Amino acid sequence: MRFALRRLGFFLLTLWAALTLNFVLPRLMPGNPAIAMISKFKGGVSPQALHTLEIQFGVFTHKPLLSQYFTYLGNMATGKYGVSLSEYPATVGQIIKNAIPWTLGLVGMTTILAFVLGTGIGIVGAWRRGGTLDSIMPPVFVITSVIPYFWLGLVLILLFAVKLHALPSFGSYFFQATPGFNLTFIWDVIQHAILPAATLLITTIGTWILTMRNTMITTLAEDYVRMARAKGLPNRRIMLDYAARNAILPNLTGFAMSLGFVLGGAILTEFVFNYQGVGYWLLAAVNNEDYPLMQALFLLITVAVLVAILLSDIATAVLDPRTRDAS
Amino acid sequence: MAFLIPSTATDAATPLELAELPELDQGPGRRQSPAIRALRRMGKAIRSNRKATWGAGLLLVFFLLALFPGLIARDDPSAIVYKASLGPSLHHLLGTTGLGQDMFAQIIWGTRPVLEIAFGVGIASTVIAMLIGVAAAYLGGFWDAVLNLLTDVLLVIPLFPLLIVIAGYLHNAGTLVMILVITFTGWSYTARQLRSQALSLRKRDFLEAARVRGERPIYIIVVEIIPTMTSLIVASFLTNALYAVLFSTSLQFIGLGDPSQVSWGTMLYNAENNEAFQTGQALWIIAPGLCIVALGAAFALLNYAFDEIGNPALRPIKRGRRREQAPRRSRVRERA
Amino acid sequence: MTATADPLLRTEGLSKHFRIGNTLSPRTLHAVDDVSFSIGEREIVALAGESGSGKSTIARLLAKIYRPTSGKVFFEGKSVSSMRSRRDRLRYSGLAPMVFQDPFASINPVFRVSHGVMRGLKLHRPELTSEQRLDEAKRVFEVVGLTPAADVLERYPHELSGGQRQRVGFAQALAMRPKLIIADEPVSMLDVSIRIGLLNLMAKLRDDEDVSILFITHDLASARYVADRLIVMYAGQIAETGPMEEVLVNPKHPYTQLLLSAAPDPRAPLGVGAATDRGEPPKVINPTPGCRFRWRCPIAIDACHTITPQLLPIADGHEAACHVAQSGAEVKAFG
Amino acid sequence: MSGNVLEVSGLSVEYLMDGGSVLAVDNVSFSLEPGEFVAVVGESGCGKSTMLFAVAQLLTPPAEIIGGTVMFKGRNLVGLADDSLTAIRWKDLSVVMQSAMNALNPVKSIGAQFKDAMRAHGVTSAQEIATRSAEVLKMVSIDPAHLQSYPHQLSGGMRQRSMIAMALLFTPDLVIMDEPTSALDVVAQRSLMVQIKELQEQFGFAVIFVTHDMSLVSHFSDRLMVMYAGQVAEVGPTRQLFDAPQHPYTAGLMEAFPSIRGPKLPLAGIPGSPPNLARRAEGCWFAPRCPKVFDRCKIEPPPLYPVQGREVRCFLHDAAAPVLVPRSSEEAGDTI
Repeated sequence: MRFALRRLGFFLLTLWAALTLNFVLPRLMPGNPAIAMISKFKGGVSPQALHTLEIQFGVFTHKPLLSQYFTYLGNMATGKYGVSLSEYPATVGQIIKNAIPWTLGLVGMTTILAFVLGTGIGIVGAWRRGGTLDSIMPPVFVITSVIPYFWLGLVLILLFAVKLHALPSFGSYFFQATPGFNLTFIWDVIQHAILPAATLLITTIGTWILTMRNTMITTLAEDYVRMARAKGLPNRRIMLDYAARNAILPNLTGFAMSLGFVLGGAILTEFVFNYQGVGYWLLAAVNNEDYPLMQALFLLITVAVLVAILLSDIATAVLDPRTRDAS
Repeated sequence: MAFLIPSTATDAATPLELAELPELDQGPGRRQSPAIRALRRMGKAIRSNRKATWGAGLLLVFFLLALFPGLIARDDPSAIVYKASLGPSLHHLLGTTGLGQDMFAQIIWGTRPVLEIAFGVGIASTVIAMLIGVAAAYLGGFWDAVLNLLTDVLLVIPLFPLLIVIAGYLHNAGTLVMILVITFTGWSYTARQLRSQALSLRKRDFLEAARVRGERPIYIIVVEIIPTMTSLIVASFLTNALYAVLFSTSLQFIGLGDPSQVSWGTMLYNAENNEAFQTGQALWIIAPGLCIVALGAAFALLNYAFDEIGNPALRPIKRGRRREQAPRRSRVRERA
Repeated sequence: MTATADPLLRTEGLSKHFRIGNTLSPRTLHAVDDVSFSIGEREIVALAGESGSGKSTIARLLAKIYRPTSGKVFFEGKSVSSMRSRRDRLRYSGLAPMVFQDPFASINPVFRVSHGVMRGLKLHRPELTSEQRLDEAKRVFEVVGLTPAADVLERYPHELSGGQRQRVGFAQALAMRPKLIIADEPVSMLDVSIRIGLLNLMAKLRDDEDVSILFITHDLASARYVADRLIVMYAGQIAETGPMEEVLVNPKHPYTQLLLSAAPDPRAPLGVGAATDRGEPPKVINPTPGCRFRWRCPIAIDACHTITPQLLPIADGHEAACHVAQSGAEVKAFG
Repeated sequence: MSGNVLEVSGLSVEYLMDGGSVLAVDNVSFSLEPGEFVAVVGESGCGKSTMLFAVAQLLTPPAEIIGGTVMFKGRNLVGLADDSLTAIRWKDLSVVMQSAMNALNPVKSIGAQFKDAMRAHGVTSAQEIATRSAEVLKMVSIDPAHLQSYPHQLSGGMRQRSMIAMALLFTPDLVIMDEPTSALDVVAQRSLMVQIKELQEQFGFAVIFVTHDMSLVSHFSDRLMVMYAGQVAEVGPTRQLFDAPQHPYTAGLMEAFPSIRGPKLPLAGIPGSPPNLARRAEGCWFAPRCPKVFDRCKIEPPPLYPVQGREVRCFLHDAAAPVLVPRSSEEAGDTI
């Protein structure tokens, strides 16, 4: 209980820090960039929306900084993220709502797949210590884990789209297709997802494999694993119930913590493939100087990471009686 | 751009059997200062570990390229003086860009800014991480709580999106701005590691012994604690440098870098904008990308190798080394 | 007692409580509670007890690593906690240095073993020139049996065995010209074949160098071998104290009897079945009055559950904190 | 003897290290009768634990059996296929380790770990498992309610006792114990020893008990095996060894225990430190520390000589050679 309260406090604090960064950053930058933005969009946006923006970014207003800050926090808390400037009159909320399913589908599924698959390969590799898999794993996956996402995306496009014409490389579905719940459309979506998913999978899986392999090797040297062998337990049980179950505990937290990195990669991948998810819109907003959209997306990503950490906390508590007792 | 998490860096486990054995020959180093001894050990370790040798070799090559680019590539990398989109030839080892610059010259000259950022971020982040991590661990109590909370919050806020946001406000980030921004956002991960090692050191009796002896806190931190953390400090540098290479090139690629600067990331940005694939200019994308991978691999291999050196259990096992000598070999080695 | 007759070190109602738990449910761990004892000149006093009995906390209180929750420590009649200036504190830490338990953790692995001795000399005897410091370092290394001293000084900790490292610990202490060495379980992590050597060294330091030693140990046999007096601790309090042989031959506190009956002794006749006590020393959290040994004590009377026994003299110099013993009845709980 | 439950002969174990190999167990032979209690004593690094794990076929790389046989109830365990070994493990031969904190799986309850062991050997009925689990816990005087407890919820003594309970799930013929009491305080240590002895008398299993503390087993073991530098230094009936040690090392160990009763004698201990096994010895491993060393000890490694129902690795007992020492060998036992 106490543990849960402390975690909640931490989440609120982090969220507040992210919000405050959003508020402070544009005001800190040399020659407040919001001024340029607002003058750029002056003609195309309703005066009312413009006024909200002025408060949000602290330009053309004589309110003291602190009251600007509280107005801003209030707006954020009540879901008033403002309008998107580049996609006007669409609101920021609408754009996000359209983008989330695509990112959740592509990035969420791929990330979980990479974690599960990578962890599994790591377990087996460490278990078969000295085998072929174990000996080729480290150098290969050290290198795959430093390949820039966007570059791998480009190379896959070159191979499978430009050279082989095997797969589409643009968008989340064929632009003339009508979205709907039918086989043709679903097949289309899957085809479009293959290359970006492969990009994310290849670049992230190495980390999970190596991390799991290394903790697993450390765990395999533990007395309780030796004890399990002495008890004559079946190998599968020793590997999963005694070694892997203990080895995975530190990695669960590691997984949630590094989700920020993974999402960074997802942004680039969506950008390269023009896959219209959260990351794509974030970069579009940055390039169009659409700061309200950019800020809201940054917040969204922060919340996503926090939720992931929360889930990993719960998973750890389920798997580890010691954390349960500590709370 | 996924990250290698050195899971065992902080507490290297020694298998039971090893702990029971007396240490093997420790080699020379009796009459040297701790720093030289540490360097010698590191040199020896690099030579003995194949991953480390590769990493160090690659890094050395890039280092030389960055120091003396003019000796290798005589062309001015940004001068638009050639016909656009030439294929590789003796004159243009990698051909020319779609704008008419010599690609080989761009690759060679592009090494320097990446390395500057890598080393700048690596050193600056490590120094910050060391100060904050060790201070938190040594001071304990209130200050530890505050510094630790700061570290954790920064750790959880997604770094790359934050970088994009900051760079988006800044426009055209040059080398120095890149170093500052990446350092500001990125020191927290290694600070956490350094703190946890310093915390485990704090419980070690030799620090208590120094305190009982009457040493001042600053002496204890600088002379007694920091030298014992050398390997983690090196690991921290490597992690931060790697992260700087990947993040700075990514920012440049999406157009948030300084477009007038010749670097691998801006090459990729230009290539993408000029639809290099469609115009048959695959090299324009492949060459700088491979360089990023190679430089990143250099840091990552070194980092992984140091992890292996610190924790012998992770090292590759050479199978069947004794097969011919010991016919009555036990089957225990082949568990699984 | 006049000021001149002050013992070397004296504690008065020394207590150390640690706050555990949190603001919602604050709890206090009583590691050391109301402990008073003294150490004379040229005397080895053994402080014995099981893990968690508070004996290491006392060492850290005396070495000023912890600050006492209440109570005082007097060194040569002067209160240690009132030493505020750096000079006074340095002086005290030189007169009462500490030797740690773990020989593998108590020397910084990065430096040669001369580092600690030389730093100690530089801090505590600044009048020496660097050659004199080296000569002094050689001298103390010779005294503790690390020969050839010039060679051993140049080595790194990993090149020495556990026993040798522990001797380095004593050399570091000795270099400061101490009057009292606080030795926290100095032999418990050493191999048996080496322990005796260190015990003999401690006796030698007392006899030849006029140093007193507070010898903290869980092993009564080692305590008996070198110590002049014995203090037995249980759950943060002194259970019994007195001259070594007197306490061992004639233990008055049930806990001392339990410890004695449990100590393995190959030369004793077979005693299987004697110590069938299955209890374990408690963690003292928010204690209520009463004897802390009462739950394990087979002879506990009603008073033991309500009144904390005071440490009172039973015989000459022999004190025990036990209601039964103090009532004059014969205590025969274990063994 | 064919009635022996265990016969170890010529067992050798090597560690493969970077700098070469270390012979941690060197040609060790001994046997155990049913119900016998054999104690193995030695200092840290003498190979006693490694020997124990070699007998139980539990070594992991870099340790490896390079020779010898371990005949358990007439079958050689060395090189035995995994499934045959699995059938023997725990049912006939169980293990108790040094630190129960590390040897019990921290994420499973005590009961679940008991269940795993029983199910692995074909006991599937939940009723039977529950009954037997409660039964063995009661045998070591722990409330069966603790089957639901996790290891960290138990005290050190209770953890250690529940490990012993687990070892007795099937009433094996041999229980191998690696310093099961060394993490405990004297009182708990004593009560655990008494309990082990009681259970052994009740169920008649044989015990190999490894410890660094000779005095601990003096009243409990039938035979004592003293190891030094991976070799057997002396082996024989416990009482005889204590009363009249024949090997200078055994005699030195006796000299190293101060007594809690009787006259206070000045003791000498053994000078020097245990050897580094990585540096091969020419002659006898103990020669550098031996008070009775003579020329032959430095050149030739001594074999085991039979001496009055014991075996002693010392040239002093070479009946064929003239005794070259200044003092007679009987003097070794004088001080007792």
